[in-house]
Amino acid sequence: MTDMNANDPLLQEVSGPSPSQILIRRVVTHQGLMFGLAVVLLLALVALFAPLLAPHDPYAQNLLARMKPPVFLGGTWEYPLGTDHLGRDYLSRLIYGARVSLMIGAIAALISGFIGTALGVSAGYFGGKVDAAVTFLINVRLALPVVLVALAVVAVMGGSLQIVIMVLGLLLWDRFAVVMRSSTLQIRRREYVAAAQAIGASTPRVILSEIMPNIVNNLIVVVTLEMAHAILLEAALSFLGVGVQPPTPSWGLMVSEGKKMMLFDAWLVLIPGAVLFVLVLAINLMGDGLRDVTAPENRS
Amino acid sequence: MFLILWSTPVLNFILKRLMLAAIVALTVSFISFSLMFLSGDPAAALAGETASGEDIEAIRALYGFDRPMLVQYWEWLGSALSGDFGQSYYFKLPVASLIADRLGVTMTLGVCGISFALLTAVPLGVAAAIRPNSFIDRLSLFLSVAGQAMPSFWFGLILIVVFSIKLGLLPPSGANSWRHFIMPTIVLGYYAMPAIMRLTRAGMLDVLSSDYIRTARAKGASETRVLFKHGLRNAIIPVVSLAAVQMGFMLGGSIVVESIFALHGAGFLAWESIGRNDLPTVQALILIFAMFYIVFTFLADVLNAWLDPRMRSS
Amino acid sequence: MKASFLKTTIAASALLAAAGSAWADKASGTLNVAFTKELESVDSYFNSAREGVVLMRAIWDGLIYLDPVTNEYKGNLAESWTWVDDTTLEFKLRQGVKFHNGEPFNADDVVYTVNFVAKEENGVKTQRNVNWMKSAEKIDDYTVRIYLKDKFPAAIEYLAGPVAIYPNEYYAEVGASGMGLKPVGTGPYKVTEVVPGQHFVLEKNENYFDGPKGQPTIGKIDIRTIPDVNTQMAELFSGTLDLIWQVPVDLAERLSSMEQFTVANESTMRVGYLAMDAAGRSGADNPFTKLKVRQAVNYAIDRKTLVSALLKGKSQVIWTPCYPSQFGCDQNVTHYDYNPEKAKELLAEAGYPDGFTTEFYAYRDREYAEAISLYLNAVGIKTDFKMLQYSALREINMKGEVPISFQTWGSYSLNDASAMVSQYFKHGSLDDARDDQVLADLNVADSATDPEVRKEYYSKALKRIADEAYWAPMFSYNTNYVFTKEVSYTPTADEVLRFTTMTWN
Amino acid sequence: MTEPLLTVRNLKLDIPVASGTLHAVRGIDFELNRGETLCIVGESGSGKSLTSLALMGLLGKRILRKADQMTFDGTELTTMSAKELRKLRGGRMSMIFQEPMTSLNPAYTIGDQLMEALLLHQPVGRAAARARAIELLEKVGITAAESRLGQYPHQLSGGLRQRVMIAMALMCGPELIIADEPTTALDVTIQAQILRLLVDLTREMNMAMILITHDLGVVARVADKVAVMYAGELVETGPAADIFATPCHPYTRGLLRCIPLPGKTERGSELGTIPGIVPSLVGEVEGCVFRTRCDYAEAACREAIPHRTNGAHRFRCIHPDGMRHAEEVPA
Repeated sequence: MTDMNANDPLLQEVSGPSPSQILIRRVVTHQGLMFGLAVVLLLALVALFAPLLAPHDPYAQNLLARMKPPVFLGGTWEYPLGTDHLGRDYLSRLIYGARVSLMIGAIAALISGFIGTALGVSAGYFGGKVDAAVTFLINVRLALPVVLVALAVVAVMGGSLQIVIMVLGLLLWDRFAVVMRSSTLQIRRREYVAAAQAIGASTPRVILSEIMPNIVNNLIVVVTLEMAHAILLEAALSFLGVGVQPPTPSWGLMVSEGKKMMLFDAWLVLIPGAVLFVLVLAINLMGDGLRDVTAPENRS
Repeated sequence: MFLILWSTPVLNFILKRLMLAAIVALTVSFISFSLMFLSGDPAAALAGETASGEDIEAIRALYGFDRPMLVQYWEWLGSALSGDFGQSYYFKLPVASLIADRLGVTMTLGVCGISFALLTAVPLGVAAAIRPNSFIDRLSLFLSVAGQAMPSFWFGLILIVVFSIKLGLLPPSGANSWRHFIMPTIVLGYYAMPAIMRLTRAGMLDVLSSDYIRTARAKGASETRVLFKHGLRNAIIPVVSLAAVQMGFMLGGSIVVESIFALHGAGFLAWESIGRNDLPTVQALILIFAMFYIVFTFLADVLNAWLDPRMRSS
Repeated sequence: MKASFLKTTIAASALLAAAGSAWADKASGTLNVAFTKELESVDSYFNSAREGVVLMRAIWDGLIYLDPVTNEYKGNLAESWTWVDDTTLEFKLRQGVKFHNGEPFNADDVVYTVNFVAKEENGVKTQRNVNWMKSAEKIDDYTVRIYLKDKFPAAIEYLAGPVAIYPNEYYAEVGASGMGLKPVGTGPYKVTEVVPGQHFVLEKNENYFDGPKGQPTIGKIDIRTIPDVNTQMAELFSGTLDLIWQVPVDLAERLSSMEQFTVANESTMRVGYLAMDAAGRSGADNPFTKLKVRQAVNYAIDRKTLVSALLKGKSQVIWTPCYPSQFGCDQNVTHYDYNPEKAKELLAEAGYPDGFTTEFYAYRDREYAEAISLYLNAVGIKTDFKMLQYSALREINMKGEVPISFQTWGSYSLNDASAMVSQYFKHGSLDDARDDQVLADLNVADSATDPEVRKEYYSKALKRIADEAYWAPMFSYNTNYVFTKEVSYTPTADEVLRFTTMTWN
Repeated sequence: MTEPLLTVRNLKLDIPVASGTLHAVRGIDFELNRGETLCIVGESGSGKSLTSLALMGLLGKRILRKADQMTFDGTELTTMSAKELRKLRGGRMSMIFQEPMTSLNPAYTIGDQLMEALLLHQPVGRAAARARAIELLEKVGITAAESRLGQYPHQLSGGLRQRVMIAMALMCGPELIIADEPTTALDVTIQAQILRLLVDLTREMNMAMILITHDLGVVARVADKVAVMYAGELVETGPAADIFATPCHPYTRGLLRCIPLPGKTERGSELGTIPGIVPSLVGEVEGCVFRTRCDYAEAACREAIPHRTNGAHRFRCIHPDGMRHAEEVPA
């Protein structure tokens, strides 16, 4: 029988790809994820090398060269995207704006990720009163109107980069807490966690070496989505005039500054808004894509 | 059906939920009070421009700004509970009446916004779930991904440029007629739409692959009956909760929309009051917006208990 | 798109406006006007905004009227006045005038109003406007005396400005908040609707007396609060607004090329300046307590370019804490011409070779404020930019927490230097210099009856302020008025919209 | 005899997958008379459930169904319009599923769901539907039937729910009932009760039944006919008595060895298992699919396999008696 089966076409089954090969194939065939990754990487590089890429000093004002049109509206290559209301190079401000957006998004997501993960994991792991307390905190946090509280705090404390980052970081941890709590709840019931506890591993050890590795996928997904959220909120705050303060180039602020001339020079508003839209879109696509490829069963 | 709702377990559930809501509200009120407390006291402003340091001290003592924060909070809470949020520093009018005057616009906007979101998101989500990967599925996916990334202030400005300036179809600002609410509704509704649509689609996909849908088909029920009576009825339950949460978020987020379209609602008042350092107004608004969220999620939970028989008896 | 994009935008808007203007309410006689700012109260004694001045002039009358063209004082509610002595003025009142609610105007109204506003505890917002009056006394039904606290030669100017006469019976009954919700005056327009934060409706006062303001012609004026200039523009294009003002210059320039609008530019008395905490109220180690730092700030700013490239219109460079046309505003003071190198040197000499960081406050014209802060940055003064609403900034200003701020002052359109320099340098809570010598000079100038003495002492004070560089005065403002071709209006240099002189074409 | 109630000829089900086409069911034939019970047996994944769903027209859209003939009481099912098929479903043929826990809609009461089955097909009032629901609930052995009508599925145990499902399938008095492993998800103690109920009811109401199971013990007790399914093919079909007496296909014999028979299997002796690997059905499948696990496989097994018939008893094997003689226990 064994030799009979040796080259039976019925058994010439495709030998399946390895799990990592499957993952890579999922990643590269996921259009949204690839697009998102590409755009985010590109903008991250732009932010990183801003001083090399920017044709002008983004802070240098030239009142005699105010609101020059971009090159595709009849401007010159001296200012490829034109100049703003103080005669500063729009392209350079846009490039430096990527720094502000990405930095705010990343640091705020890290801070909120840290808070939310700590709360969520302890709620999920310890359960009982800890869980009840964390759930209560999440409820309180969700009840606070984010935009309004952020506006009020920034208005009281003054709008600097650090304060905006801190406020966003302290406000956006709710989704981390919710997701990490439910992920931890699922993992905690697995045998290997019980096994680790049984052999006497300390609680921090169990959390760090048994729980965290298994929920890190979800964590990464939430980090990206919250980063997008933070970037949008910063832009909205800056647009309302209480976010990042001038002369720091922020895309939200640029939209707000261009708004005055919107009816005549729509590009002043369109360009920074479009870049903001594309960045947030890319980060979201990346987050959705990561969720799809790491946990296909959760695909929505 | 309502008789079942008022059975003992449901009543217990509602009571527990009410308790939680009350404690959350109390905590929020404390946070909003202390946030504003940090910004210092307004004695100097009240004293007027010719006042001396002693005058300011006198006013501070008169208004009680020199007392410990907890004492002031307690007093503020007491009057807030009876609907008295103090006087606006800017308008010299009772904050409560100031807010009451403007809440109508915000509520109208919120109701229009959530209706718009539901009326677009639910049909799109259902259609997408019925035919995954079809054109309509891709369209709704695109709309939701774009919606999540769209800065609402930018979206609003673009709508103004296109519909008010270029096409001249809609008034760019104000709140005098239903036409004034069209663009704000779209901007605010579009903010809530993606999440609702995704949840509807996911829920519907989940439900449609469930065994009881197969049972319904095996009974010989028509496709419409299967989709709506058996499918949507179950898929909509989590959407109700989400819509309530989104409604709470939307009211809090109406600041941006109201400022773009110059709608004189509570959100706009909040923005202006923040700039004017009008603390009593800001405190009251934070609390009121939080209360909206708390009340909406509470109502959603009760509604859920009514819609979902499993919650009703467990 | 490409180059034609801009043109199509304008063309499209123009087309629209042409179509839209058909909607204008000319037939029903309603003129639609936009205000940017929401007034805290319509009661003119309880707001300090330009919009409040506009409403005050339309709804109420003062005893005296200043003709904005001839700069001549004319009798308004008073027919004539005489100085009884240095601190007593006597007025003969106009007879037969009625308030909008039918209450007849007489000496009681004047006495009541003056006695009410002169009392500090009644909390009139800008004390300077009224605190020179001690009290008023009725001689007979149409004769009134006003007693001054001290000699105050600018009294006539003030009486022609912010001192509006209120109906005594009505005001006693409803108070400031009632007046704010349903204002009653003698003016050419009466208020028929107030929706706070949204709009005011004014209607022509058919029984307006034949005073120097002239008879109103436009029947109804609907003033809406529209904070966003874009929205104002959009409404102008779509025909739902007929007149907007305080239009940013860039927009005004574009609008002036469109043939359905009239753009009028007029200078105003509003002066933009940097106030610095020379007295060290925000901290004794504050760099601005050092003269060289303040001088550096003055040298760091390119006023000429600010005026020519940013403000444009009829703006001019200003060196004094008053507007040149104001009485006593001597222009012969130290000028700090743009010299960033000198600024850096002065900073180094003051002990800041690498500059320093300071909070920089502003409340309006973010664009100007930003440009100014960039000039400061360029010489090494790094700014932590803070934009607040006026009332909020004023509040922390009074607490003495502001090291440097970009401020403006419009002098309530009073053509006398005291309206600005005496407002800020007499050790009030807004005085950041607290210079005793300046105070002494101003006290003399404010109360002297001899115009030459006044001039001399204002000049002394202004020179010292410039030498000490307490402020960095920079420029005067201009205002752009944009209205449709259906409206005819000639703006005046005092930044007051006069509805009475507007007519339909 | 009259015409069979159900005739299936050459039914094929194909599922497109990433690496090609999965031929899940490949050309099966069987027929069923009124009142008869047909048991389809086979391992998990052999295509039993798909076959039953194909009969009901409940396959997912991705699965392609082809058949030379598939008639119910003389009507061709494959060419029927969706509307006609709906009339049949739940009316003249109904189905009971494997998962009682999830097969009832959580949002509606038992009564609503039972009555719906009748109201969809017959022009009766709600009162009549209600009476019928109570009658059937009592028939499936549910006490206090009337009060159960107002209950929701989550308030019932699994056994009760399966009884409700049976009652629901019977609401219109169907001629054919398809039960897809109706007891697998239940407790062992309840399995027998439910099965007995089902068999009694089909006898009593003279219904034909297709019972899908992998439990040959059950088959032995209830089947009139047996169809043995392996990897998408019916390898042996015939009257129950013949199959149990003379199992011809090596796979059938393999299955039979897996069940302990009272009296025949000695205590402590090992139950049989069928070693080997189940082949992939993706791509063209030639020859006997069981050859990879068959003790008697030869090179010829890769060629076409003859159908062998002995009256109503049919099987497919290159060996004339399926090598039955090799396993005969010498007497």
